[in-house]
Amino acid sequence: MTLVLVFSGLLFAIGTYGVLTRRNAITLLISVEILMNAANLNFVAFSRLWEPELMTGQVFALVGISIAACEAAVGLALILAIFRRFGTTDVGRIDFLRG
Amino acid sequence: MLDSDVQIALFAAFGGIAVIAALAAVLTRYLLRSIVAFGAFLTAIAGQFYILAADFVALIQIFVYVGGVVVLILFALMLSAVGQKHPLAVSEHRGLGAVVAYAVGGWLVWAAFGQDLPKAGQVPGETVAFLGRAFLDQQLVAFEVIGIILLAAVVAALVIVRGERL
Amino acid sequence: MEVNWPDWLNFDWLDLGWLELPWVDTNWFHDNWYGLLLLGFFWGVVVFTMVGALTAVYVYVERKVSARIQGRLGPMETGPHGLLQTLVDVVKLAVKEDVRPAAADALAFRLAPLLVVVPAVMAFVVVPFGVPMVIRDLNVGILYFLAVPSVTGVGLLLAGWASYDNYSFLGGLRASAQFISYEIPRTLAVVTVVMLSGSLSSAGLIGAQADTTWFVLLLPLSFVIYAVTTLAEVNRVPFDIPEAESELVAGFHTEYSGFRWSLFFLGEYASLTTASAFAVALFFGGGLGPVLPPVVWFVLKTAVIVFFAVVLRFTLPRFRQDQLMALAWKYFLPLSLVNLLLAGLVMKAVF
Amino acid sequence: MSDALLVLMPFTTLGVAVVLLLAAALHTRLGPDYRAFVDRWTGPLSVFGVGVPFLLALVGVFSDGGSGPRVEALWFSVGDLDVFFGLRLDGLATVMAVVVAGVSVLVHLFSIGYMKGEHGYVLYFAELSLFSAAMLLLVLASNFFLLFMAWELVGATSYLLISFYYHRPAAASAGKKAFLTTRLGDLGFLIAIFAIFFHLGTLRFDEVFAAAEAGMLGAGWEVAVPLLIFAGAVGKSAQLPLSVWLPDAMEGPTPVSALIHAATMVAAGVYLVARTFPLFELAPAALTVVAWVGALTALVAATIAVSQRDIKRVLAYSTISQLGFMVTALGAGVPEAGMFHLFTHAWFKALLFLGAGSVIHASGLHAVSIDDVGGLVKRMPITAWTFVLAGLALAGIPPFAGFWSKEEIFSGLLAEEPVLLGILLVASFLTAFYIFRLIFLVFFGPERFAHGEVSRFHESPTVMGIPLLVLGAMSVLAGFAGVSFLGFPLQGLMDLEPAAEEGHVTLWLLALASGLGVAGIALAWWQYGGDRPLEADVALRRNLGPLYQVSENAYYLDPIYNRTLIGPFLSAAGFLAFSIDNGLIDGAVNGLARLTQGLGALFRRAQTGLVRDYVTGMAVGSIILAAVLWRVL
Repeated sequence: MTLVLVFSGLLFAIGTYGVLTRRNAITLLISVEILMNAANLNFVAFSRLWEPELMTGQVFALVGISIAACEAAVGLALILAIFRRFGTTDVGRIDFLRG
Repeated sequence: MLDSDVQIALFAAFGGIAVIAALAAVLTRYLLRSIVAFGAFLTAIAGQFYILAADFVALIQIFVYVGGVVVLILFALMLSAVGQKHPLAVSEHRGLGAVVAYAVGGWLVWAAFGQDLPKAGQVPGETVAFLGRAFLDQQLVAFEVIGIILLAAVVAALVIVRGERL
Repeated sequence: MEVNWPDWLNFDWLDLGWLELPWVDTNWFHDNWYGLLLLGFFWGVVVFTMVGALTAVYVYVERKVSARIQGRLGPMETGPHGLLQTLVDVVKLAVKEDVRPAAADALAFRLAPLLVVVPAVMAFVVVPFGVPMVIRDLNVGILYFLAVPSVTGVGLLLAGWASYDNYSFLGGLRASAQFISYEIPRTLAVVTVVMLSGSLSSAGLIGAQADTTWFVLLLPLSFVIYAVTTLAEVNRVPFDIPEAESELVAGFHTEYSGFRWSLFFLGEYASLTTASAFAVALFFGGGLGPVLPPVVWFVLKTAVIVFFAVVLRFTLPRFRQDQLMALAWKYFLPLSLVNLLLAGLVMKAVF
Repeated sequence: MSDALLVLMPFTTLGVAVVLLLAAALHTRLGPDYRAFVDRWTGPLSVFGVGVPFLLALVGVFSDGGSGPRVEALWFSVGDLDVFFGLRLDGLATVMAVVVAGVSVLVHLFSIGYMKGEHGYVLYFAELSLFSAAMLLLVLASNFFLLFMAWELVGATSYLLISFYYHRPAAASAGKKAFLTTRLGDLGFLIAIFAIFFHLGTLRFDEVFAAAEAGMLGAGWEVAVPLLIFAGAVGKSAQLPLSVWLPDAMEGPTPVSALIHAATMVAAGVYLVARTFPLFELAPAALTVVAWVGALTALVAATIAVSQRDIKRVLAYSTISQLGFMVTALGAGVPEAGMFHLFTHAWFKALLFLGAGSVIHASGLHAVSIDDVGGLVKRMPITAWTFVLAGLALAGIPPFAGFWSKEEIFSGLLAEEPVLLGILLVASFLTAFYIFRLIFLVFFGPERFAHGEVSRFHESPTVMGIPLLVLGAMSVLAGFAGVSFLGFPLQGLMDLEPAAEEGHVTLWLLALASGLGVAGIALAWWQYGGDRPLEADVALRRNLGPLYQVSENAYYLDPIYNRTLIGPFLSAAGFLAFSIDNGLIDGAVNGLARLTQGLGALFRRAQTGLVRDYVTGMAVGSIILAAVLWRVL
């Protein structure tokens, strides 16, 4: 069980690193997806560990996947809109909501 | 749970692939490679799901994620013309990101070892049947919510991209 | 190393007992893990050769039939009535220089054909030739059949993008768009069948049809939807815009040549075969037949369906891209939803 | 005289004052015909306003005497202090009422002529009536609170009237100076009132006097209270330390000087001491202080008056000197002598001022000095001869009023303080000298007018003439009112203890006093009698040298005050204003503003607009939160 947790922890760390350092919006999105998957992994693992019959974990994983899909869809739509509007997908340069 | 060595070995293999693929996806300077690596990562995760006795989820993962999201991302890549030719700019203050990532990773991994978890229970043969049953009585809300969210997302995506020309 | 298998992850399906090979101690394979690996490899080879053989046959048949339709003879020189034609093609392709455009992205270019072929071939695992004769009877077999091929979408796109030229790029875009759009109605059609069969496993499917009649009689509309959408998925004739010679040269595999091109070709035919095989399993009771052993029945039925696919290729004109997409989203999607409703009623009536 | 009438006295004048104030306010608003109506009736109305109390005062004089009518009503009560609006018309109040009302009537009458055509004519009469009302209120008040209120009102109106010509900076600053200097004195008076209330719990005169006699005040306060009250008197009556304001107060219109700075307001201080005399009697030390202050003031003022050039300033210093006489009388324990001198002095000093006013009016200048005019007796006979009458009275020549009242003081002093008597005798000699110096320079000798045609000098109109004549008569007759051996009611009227021994008068003292008077006149005639009087002044300056210098510059009191008091005070105020107020307070406030702005700027930087930074923030935040929770759970 700890193996699973270790893996999900590592993936989560990688995902965080990706989110924090990547300048390109699409890679940012990918990193977020990695985070989601790390979480799903935990869900499934714990579902397997406790009351396998209840499948709560797996339901959560499925919900997670669908939400990730939605998020990807809307995210990419946004990225396209931003690209069309500002001509760049570089997160570092999109700071028009600056204080 | 991961009781038999084979399973552990297999799970570890898939885990390794997943980690490597994720690292590749995050670190590579070429966007296309990053997406391909991401695809590999997803399939590896699907494999792990399969080993954790969640075959339906694994297949759904492949069906939705690899078949859908990765294609979507590729579409976005092509439409945004950030081609594979010129490498991507890398954020300047990577140090901070790294530090935070290490902190998060370190803490999670440390937490992983601290637990004394009970033995895993027996897995029912027909996971799909149980899943179906779970979805329609105890987790009905989740089922409905997924529907609504998916609908909202589709509409949102359409509106954002096509805006006036709807 | 004592291996205590968890009950659900058993490898008995690898059991070669039915081969009754005397000199082989089948248990050895199960005892240690490298044995298992070997078994896995063995089945991989078996499937791949089978697919290769079938593809060769279908290519030959297609050439012959299309020629006959167009009033010509088709390949005759290579062996009696051109029987060796496919073999010759294969040799040509294997020998032909495998060109790669300089600007193309090396990784993606090489990966694309694999992504198209492998899923198609993997789908074979769950095809139920005979009730016991299925390579791996997953209890999520049908979902497997739907999920794995969906990866080809990525392959198509990648091929288009990686070859770095406009024709292939557009071809790739169209192909994957079409692939994705038709996936939804197809899945819903299969869902209706699953509703009737009660379980996701392909073997169970056969059993269910044994009890009741062939599902095609119960769900004719589903079969129609399934047939059309599968043709679209496989980019066969009415829907082969992606590699429409007239406009896009060769669609997403314009830049490929030689062995990689053949992989695409192989992938296309493999998915066609798998799809039609599954059509048989889903709707025509796969393997159920009065006299002949199930396997023979299964092959005959698949052959008939493939024959239809081939015939269609040279009869119907090609769809325009917007018609094609409109068809998928505006007609097939609502149709399949209605079909779900009908299936519900049928289920109520039959059981 | 019933109580109702008593109440009527101050309130008629007050009513008139209010009406006139309103008229003044609306003056510019309304049409020309309304304005003509108002101008025509302002004078008579104000005279009526003052006339009524004068008549009532006369009635009071000839009524039962002794303790007259008394009105008392609870005004308001704060905590355990019940303040009453009390009026009382006893002997002392009657005398003062007669003086105040009488002089007011005559001055109001004179002003009609004097102020004709002046800008702010109605406002002038309004303020004058207000002053008279306040003075009456002060005189009639039967408790310290009302007294002090009237006292302040009088101070305020005097300020208004002094700076009537406000467009001239000198007048404005003179007003302020007068107000502030008297304010200083009033401070002492106020402290005294607080002490009285604190110790005795009541403010009504008779209760206070009874309690004081019973020794309720306590040793220290018994001396301090009278002295503090006297401080108020010193401020108001321009005694020595605080006498600097009166000469500058001459900036106001002359009738104002006549009424306020000759007869009434300056006399208020003397009246106050007289009214609260029982308190003074408890503290002999206080009395000696009063006496000495009075004597010194009399002497110093007299010496200064000798060298002054402006006619009104001469009269101002003469007033200060005469007040010194009254205060000395009070200090010597003969308050009725002081009051009698106040009574007579009011009339002839008012006449002197009005005479000067008539000269100024005729000359058309704002202020006339002895170099400007000369030999006016032929052109302005009434003014001249009434002026001479008043001069004789002031000098203390036997048949005139001044002689009798000064005689009373001298005889009183003879018994109590012979030293002071000497000082006062010298002062009275100087008085005679400087007044007749003025008369000879202005009225007799060759006709002179430095600023133009002498022929323009003509006698004042009758409305100004009548008051002069009346005052002239009073200068002569006022003396007889108080002569003890004639048994006139005035003496008895004042329910103060009579002089030491009844009816006994030392003849040699009478002779000496009048002799000094005549000597003074003779010296003045000898100096300034000829036809070139101005050279006399030059000669005097030459041989007196530094003495003359000191006298001319009024003992340099003003510069001394400026350097010792005003200078340090202003610098202290400056320090407070700039370093403390600006530096500290503004500094703190602005500092706070800058601090918030700085913080704002600091946090603004956190809003980089970059998604990445926000995500980092979230990540770090969640880690910290998790760590905390981990540790907590």
